[in-house]
Amino acid sequence: MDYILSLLVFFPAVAAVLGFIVDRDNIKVYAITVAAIEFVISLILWMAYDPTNPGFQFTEYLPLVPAYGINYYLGVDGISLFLVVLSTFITLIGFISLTVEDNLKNMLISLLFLEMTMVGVFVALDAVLFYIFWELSLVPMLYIIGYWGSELRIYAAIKFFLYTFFGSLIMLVGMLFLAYLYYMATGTISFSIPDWHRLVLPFDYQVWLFLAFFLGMAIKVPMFPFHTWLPYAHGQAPTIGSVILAAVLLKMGTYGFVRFSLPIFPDASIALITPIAFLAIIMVIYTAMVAYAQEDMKQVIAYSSISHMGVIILGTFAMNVEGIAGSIFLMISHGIVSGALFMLVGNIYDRRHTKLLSEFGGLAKVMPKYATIFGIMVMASVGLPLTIGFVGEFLSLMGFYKISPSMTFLGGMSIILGAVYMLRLYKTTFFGPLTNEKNRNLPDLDGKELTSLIALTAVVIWLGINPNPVLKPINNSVESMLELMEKKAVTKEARELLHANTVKLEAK
Amino acid sequence: MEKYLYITLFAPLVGSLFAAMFGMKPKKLFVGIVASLLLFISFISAVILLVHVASTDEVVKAQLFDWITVGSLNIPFGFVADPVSTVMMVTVTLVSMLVHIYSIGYMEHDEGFNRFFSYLSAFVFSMLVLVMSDNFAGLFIGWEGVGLCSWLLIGFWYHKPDLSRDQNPSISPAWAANEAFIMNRIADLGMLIGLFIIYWHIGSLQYDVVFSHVNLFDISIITMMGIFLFIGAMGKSAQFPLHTWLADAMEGPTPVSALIHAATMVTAGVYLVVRSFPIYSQIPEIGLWIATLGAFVAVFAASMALVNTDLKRIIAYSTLSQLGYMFVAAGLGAYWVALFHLMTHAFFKALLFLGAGNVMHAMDDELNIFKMGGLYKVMKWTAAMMIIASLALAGIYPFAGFFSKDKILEVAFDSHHYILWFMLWVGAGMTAFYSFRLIMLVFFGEERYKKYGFHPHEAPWYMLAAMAPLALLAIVAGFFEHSFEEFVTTLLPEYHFHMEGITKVALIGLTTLIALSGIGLAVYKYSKGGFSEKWKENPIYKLLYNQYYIPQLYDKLFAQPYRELSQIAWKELDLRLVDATVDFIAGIIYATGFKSRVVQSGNLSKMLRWMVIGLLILLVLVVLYSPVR
Amino acid sequence: MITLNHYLVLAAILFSISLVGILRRKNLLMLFFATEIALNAVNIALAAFSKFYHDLTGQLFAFFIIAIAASEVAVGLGLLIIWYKRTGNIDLDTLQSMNG
Amino acid sequence: MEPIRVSLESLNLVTLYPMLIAVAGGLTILIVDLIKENLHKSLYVMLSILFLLLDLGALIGIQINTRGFFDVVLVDGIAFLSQAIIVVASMLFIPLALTSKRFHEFSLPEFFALFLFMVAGFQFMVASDNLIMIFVGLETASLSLYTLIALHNRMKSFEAAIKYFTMGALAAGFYAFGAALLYGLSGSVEIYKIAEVLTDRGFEPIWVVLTAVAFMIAALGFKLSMVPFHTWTPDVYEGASAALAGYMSVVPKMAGFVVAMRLFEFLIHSDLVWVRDILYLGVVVTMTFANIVALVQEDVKRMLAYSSISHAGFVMAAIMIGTTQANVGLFLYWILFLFTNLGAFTMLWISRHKSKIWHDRFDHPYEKFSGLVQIMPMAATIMAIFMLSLAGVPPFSLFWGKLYIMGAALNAGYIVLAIIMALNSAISAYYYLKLIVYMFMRDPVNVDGQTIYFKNASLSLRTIIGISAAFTILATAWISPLIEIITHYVRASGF
Repeated sequence: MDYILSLLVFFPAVAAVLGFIVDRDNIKVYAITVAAIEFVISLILWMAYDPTNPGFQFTEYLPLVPAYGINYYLGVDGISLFLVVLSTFITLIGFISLTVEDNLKNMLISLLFLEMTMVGVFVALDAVLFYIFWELSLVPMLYIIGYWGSELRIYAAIKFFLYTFFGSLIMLVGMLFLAYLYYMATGTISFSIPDWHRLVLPFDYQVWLFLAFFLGMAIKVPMFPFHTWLPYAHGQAPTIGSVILAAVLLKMGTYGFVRFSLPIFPDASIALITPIAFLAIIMVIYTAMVAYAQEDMKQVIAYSSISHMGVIILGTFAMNVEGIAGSIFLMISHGIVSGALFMLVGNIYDRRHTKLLSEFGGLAKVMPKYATIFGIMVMASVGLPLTIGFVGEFLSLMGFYKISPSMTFLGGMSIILGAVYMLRLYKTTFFGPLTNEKNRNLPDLDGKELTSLIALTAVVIWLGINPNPVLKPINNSVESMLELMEKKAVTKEARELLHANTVKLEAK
Repeated sequence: MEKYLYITLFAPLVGSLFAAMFGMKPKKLFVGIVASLLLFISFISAVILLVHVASTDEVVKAQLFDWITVGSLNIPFGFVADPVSTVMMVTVTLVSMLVHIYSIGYMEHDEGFNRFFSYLSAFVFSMLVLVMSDNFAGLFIGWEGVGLCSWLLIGFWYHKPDLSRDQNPSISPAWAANEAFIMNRIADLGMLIGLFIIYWHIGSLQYDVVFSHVNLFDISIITMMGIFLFIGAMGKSAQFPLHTWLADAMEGPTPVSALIHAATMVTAGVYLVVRSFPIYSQIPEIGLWIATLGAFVAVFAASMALVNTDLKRIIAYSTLSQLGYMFVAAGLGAYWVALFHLMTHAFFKALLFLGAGNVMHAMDDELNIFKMGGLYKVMKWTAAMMIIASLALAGIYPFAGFFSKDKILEVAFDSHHYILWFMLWVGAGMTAFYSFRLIMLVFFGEERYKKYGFHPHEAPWYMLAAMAPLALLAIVAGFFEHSFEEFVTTLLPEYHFHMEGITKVALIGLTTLIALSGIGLAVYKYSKGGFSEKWKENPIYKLLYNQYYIPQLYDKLFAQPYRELSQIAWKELDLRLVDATVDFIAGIIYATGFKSRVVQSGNLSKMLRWMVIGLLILLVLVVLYSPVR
Repeated sequence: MITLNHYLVLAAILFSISLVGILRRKNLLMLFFATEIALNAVNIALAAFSKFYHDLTGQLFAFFIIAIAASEVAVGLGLLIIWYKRTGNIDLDTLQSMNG
Repeated sequence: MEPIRVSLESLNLVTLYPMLIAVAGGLTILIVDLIKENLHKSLYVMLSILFLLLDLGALIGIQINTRGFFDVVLVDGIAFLSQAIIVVASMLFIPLALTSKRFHEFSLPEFFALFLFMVAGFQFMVASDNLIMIFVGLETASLSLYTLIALHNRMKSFEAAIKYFTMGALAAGFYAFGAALLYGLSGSVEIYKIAEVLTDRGFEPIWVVLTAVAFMIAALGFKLSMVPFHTWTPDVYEGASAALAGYMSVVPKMAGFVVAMRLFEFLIHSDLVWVRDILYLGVVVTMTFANIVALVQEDVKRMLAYSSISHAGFVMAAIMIGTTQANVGLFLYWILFLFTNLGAFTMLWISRHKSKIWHDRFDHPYEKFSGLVQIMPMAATIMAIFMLSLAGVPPFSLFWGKLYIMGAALNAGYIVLAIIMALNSAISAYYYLKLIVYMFMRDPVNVDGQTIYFKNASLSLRTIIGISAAFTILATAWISPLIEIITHYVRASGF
């Protein structure tokens, strides 16, 4: 049990290396088995996790470069736990629904490496370790987009890599400087995140460092105006690529905000709430409009996920338990829903080899099962209550309402505009008469696709009706984080905001 | 008693899921029967609850488990059966049960038979969640749930193509469905904000907590709560300016219109206002505003109904205007009256719609009332029941409408809002006129359908049987006024009339007079072949006929600009500006690379020159940039 | 009376001459000569300094430079000859098969 | 005049042994060749490796901070480190002679003799703070190097040699002039004495001092290929054999860095701001310019040439920063760079093909590598890893170097510099990716790959690749001990 995290991180990597030996025809079985085992391990982690303890659990510590304060330091708390589970889950589902034939072996091996990096990012408690996984995750993705993608794949892949790489290098500078400041403050250099959480910084330093980190995170999220790599990456990537990209990789950015920005630079985060919320609102409204304008199913969903990320950002910067816990929950729900949507688009793409909306119409008659599941996912994505989508959106917006009602109203536009583009997508694809002869006798979902999609649907409904098992651990960790922030906040405004940021009966 | 609570609530869900299992299979009769049976069970237990609550003034509460628990927010799946909700439950389950039975016949030949029942039962479930929940969040669940089901049911015949507005005023079922959903979403945002306000000030969304603390707050805050909650109500109850979807929603199968868009869902807004009376009774000016809007809608919708030729749309508009009446009552603080009218209206309006359904069947889905006429001969029962319903709607003694609707007018007059009263009074006249215009054109006069080659027939007995109870209720419901009043006023505030008998009688007289004259006019005119054609040239007629051009206006004002804007946002901003900038920077760097290659000319003497130049630069710097100590 | 400065000036002048030669000359041989001049300029300077300081290190350095210059010439001429054998001329502008 | 007695103890020849061994090795090889004609190259290779081993042994025998041979030779920490690096690098290089294809330079004993002399030269260069000694060592090394390049025996390599030689001669002139000026200013050629004198005199006359420094910067700038003294680098790398190019990208620069450290150390720490600013400028220009030009190269080797220029610039920053951490970073970075870059160049060397089937000018155009992963996945993966490491993608070796030097920059307050470094790494990622893109995301242009790719491979080359790859991939494990060792030595010599 003590080494479960290392196991979780390195099991896929080892399996990937061994995978080179496995015979081409059986590689898929192998990969699915590995992913399943990995998923089970993560479930065990969840079971063993003690929700009452808000701190880091299953920590592992091993000096790596003691001279420079870099350690192999793993741990998981309520904030990261479910992102880990999400990563393993989505990977498994992705494998099951995989339809790639060409060069499958390389793809699966790189995907397994990718899984390692994904899990690694969420369990790393040492900044450098975090950075290592963070950057390493680009490489398999680069390969996946660049090799299995469609026409513009290489452009998309390089754009994705360079853009994110650039951002994270700036973040790295920030990390190094932060470590130096820690050295100045304590006399010992350290990159371990919990140490940094305890570090109290003067306001101006906070702002600069916050911006350095912000660049790295914002490009990953991606926040407007750094988002333009995403449509290409999604548009060109193969289904599995988009699924994992949307479901997990984007979450790294938002996770970074929660893990680094808020607790390490509380004052800066609070001082910068307004501009960031402004960006987030642009994301919500502007990208929703762009999504509405798309002619390609996949692009609609790509842009929609930017729009949802906007809500996540709002929730994160609500600076209260409701908002932050909501945003974390929304990360998970968006991961599952967008992943499912991309898979669905992938299914139709496998059948027709096009994603253009104009090609479709009236599919509901031909593929009722497909239409049903797609409908459920659409509803989850527009945040209908009792689906997973609602809880996070509701809480995020509710949390941010405390900060600024007017901005919440603008951010809340997402529930209207989201419905607008999603229903348009659904209507043009499934409703109306069956015009295109090519669609006349498309086969409905087959067993393989159904298994993966039904699993996702089940989660969507289950967590929509009973989100508490997930919310409780998140809630505790977030609460303790907020306490910490309030304790270490240096500016008066910040302390007041954090203090006043809960419900009070204000009698007249 | 919780047991009954859960039975009432979950029986429809079971029915829905059961039907869903056969959703993609060909029609199975038993699916419909099972669903109806389950609804019957649910109805029975609802009645039991009603009796229980009525007899022992205790409120039945039940909590399933916690839904969302974060920070200081705790939302349980909690349900309550108090006078208000029990009344709603009974109404909802009763009407739905009848509609279910009716649908077995109505949807007979539709391949979506099983699907239809799963949607319909799902709707009932959501509606019950809406009315039974003991907190605002739960209400919101039901609120969105009914929205979803109405989306599904309006778009039930999704395969129909989009037509232009003049071919089909509500472009297509799918279109209408989306319109309804999105319009409701707009309102829901308002409602969500309302919930946020409540939460951040009171720290809970439980009715009892909220209502017990609400009076602690500064009036402005309560006003905000009231306004935003009412915005939500406007969406569901299709109040102006969010009303256009209701008429278009008539694209759905008629039973749906009967159940969702007449009897139950659209009244959810009224229910919300009634339910949160502790908030609204604190802020009478908002109440007045609501009442005014209601009165306006009452007349506005009725006026559109006057000229419309579409069987179902006429009834839809009348629903709209009746909702207006209810809001007047609710707004003026006569909550129980609003609730009462809600109930009676549910009965006779559902009846009216189901009758319309029979007619449509008879005329194989023809809706233009000018192609009908003289149907009385072939479908006496339907005709009879529709007449009853219309009389009730028009508010003629002793039909249910008389008691509930006249009460509303009395309230308006009694609270000295004479203008409102007058509007409602006019509205009553219009109501009487258009309902009997409809009756006349459909059932009496020359048999125009013959030239269109229709062969109408009476509906099967069980469909009529399903309508019978409603007809009965449309007649007698009014007489329960007093028992109803004292029952619901155990929770709701009473409304004290303080005007002496004579004015009361006078009012009733006036109302009945205008109603009768409306009926008279309709009967007189249309027995004589109706108004002359030149009316159609009249601008007012055009205006009314085109619903005041509001749908077109919305198209021009919102839909098209949004479409164009988003095109610009994508093509111009995102691709041309944001993305281009990124590529531009990269391009610059790359281009610089090409430029810089000249340094590497490969010519040795040039290379040497570079070295010397480098040295010279250094030496120059020695001179120019003298060291700063 | 000739002072240290005169020597230094001379050295500077020689060095500049060599630089000019390096810049202007297109003939490989001349280039080598130019570099030699540069080194000799340095030698003069060094000799002068060592006289000035009454310290032999400078002259030592000068001797080393002479030796190195000699070996440079050896290597340089070797390369030059090969090049001449292959191409038949020793014009600088012929060596630009590699660029960019 | 009475005779001067020199006691051998005072000479302390131990300090001289490493170089002497190398020279002796060179001579031995020549003699062996005299005794018996046309021996196989493997013999020479093994002999050289043996002598280099002895060299290393002798080096380890010396205790730190001892002067010897009339105090001309100084073996302090950095001298020790750099010599070790030089010798090890040479040992890694020599086996590259055992190619499966025949390149005639390797059959000549002179090649190996010259090589060993060169090593000795570099060792002299680093193991002394005496301007004369440095100059001698530098020239010894350079002259042998010119010849080695020329020995590759094709027009390109002659051109390269001549270019290198001519510019080298000019650089030598600069060095000599600078040295003369310093001597003139201080009356001494020992750097530490010069430092003392100048510091006492408060660097007056200031402009003369700066002129001297300017000349020195120019001279060393040539060795370290700093812009604009870098122009020889790409051409020479292109002309030389890939193996030698790899060697050149590492060892001479190492020597250059050490000299630069010795020479500029006291200037940086003096209040003579000029030097620091000029170096700052040079560093930034070098990094950026080289990166930008590298973007547009069509030939992998040339690209690597530019990339190594920019890496050199990156490391020069360490000297400019001048803190202990920075100097440690310098050595750390260079050791990591040694393995990665040697690996990369060896990959080129392996894939070297005598006839120009790919491109009329280049041996290693990008097209050559397209679709490599489908023909030989292992090789492609390794090459990709080298590229990623050069780009500074964690956890591969160079990431740690960058991390450490950027950290040093920040700790010394050079925040802007650190950001510039970051940006440069981002830019450089593009051209490294380009190769990866070709290898992984394109289809092979040539069908019967096996026959064309890696004609040149042989056991020894593979071994070298293996070693470098292992070192690059598992860098994370070495970093900590490496840093400790380096820090110990750098501290010992007070840098």
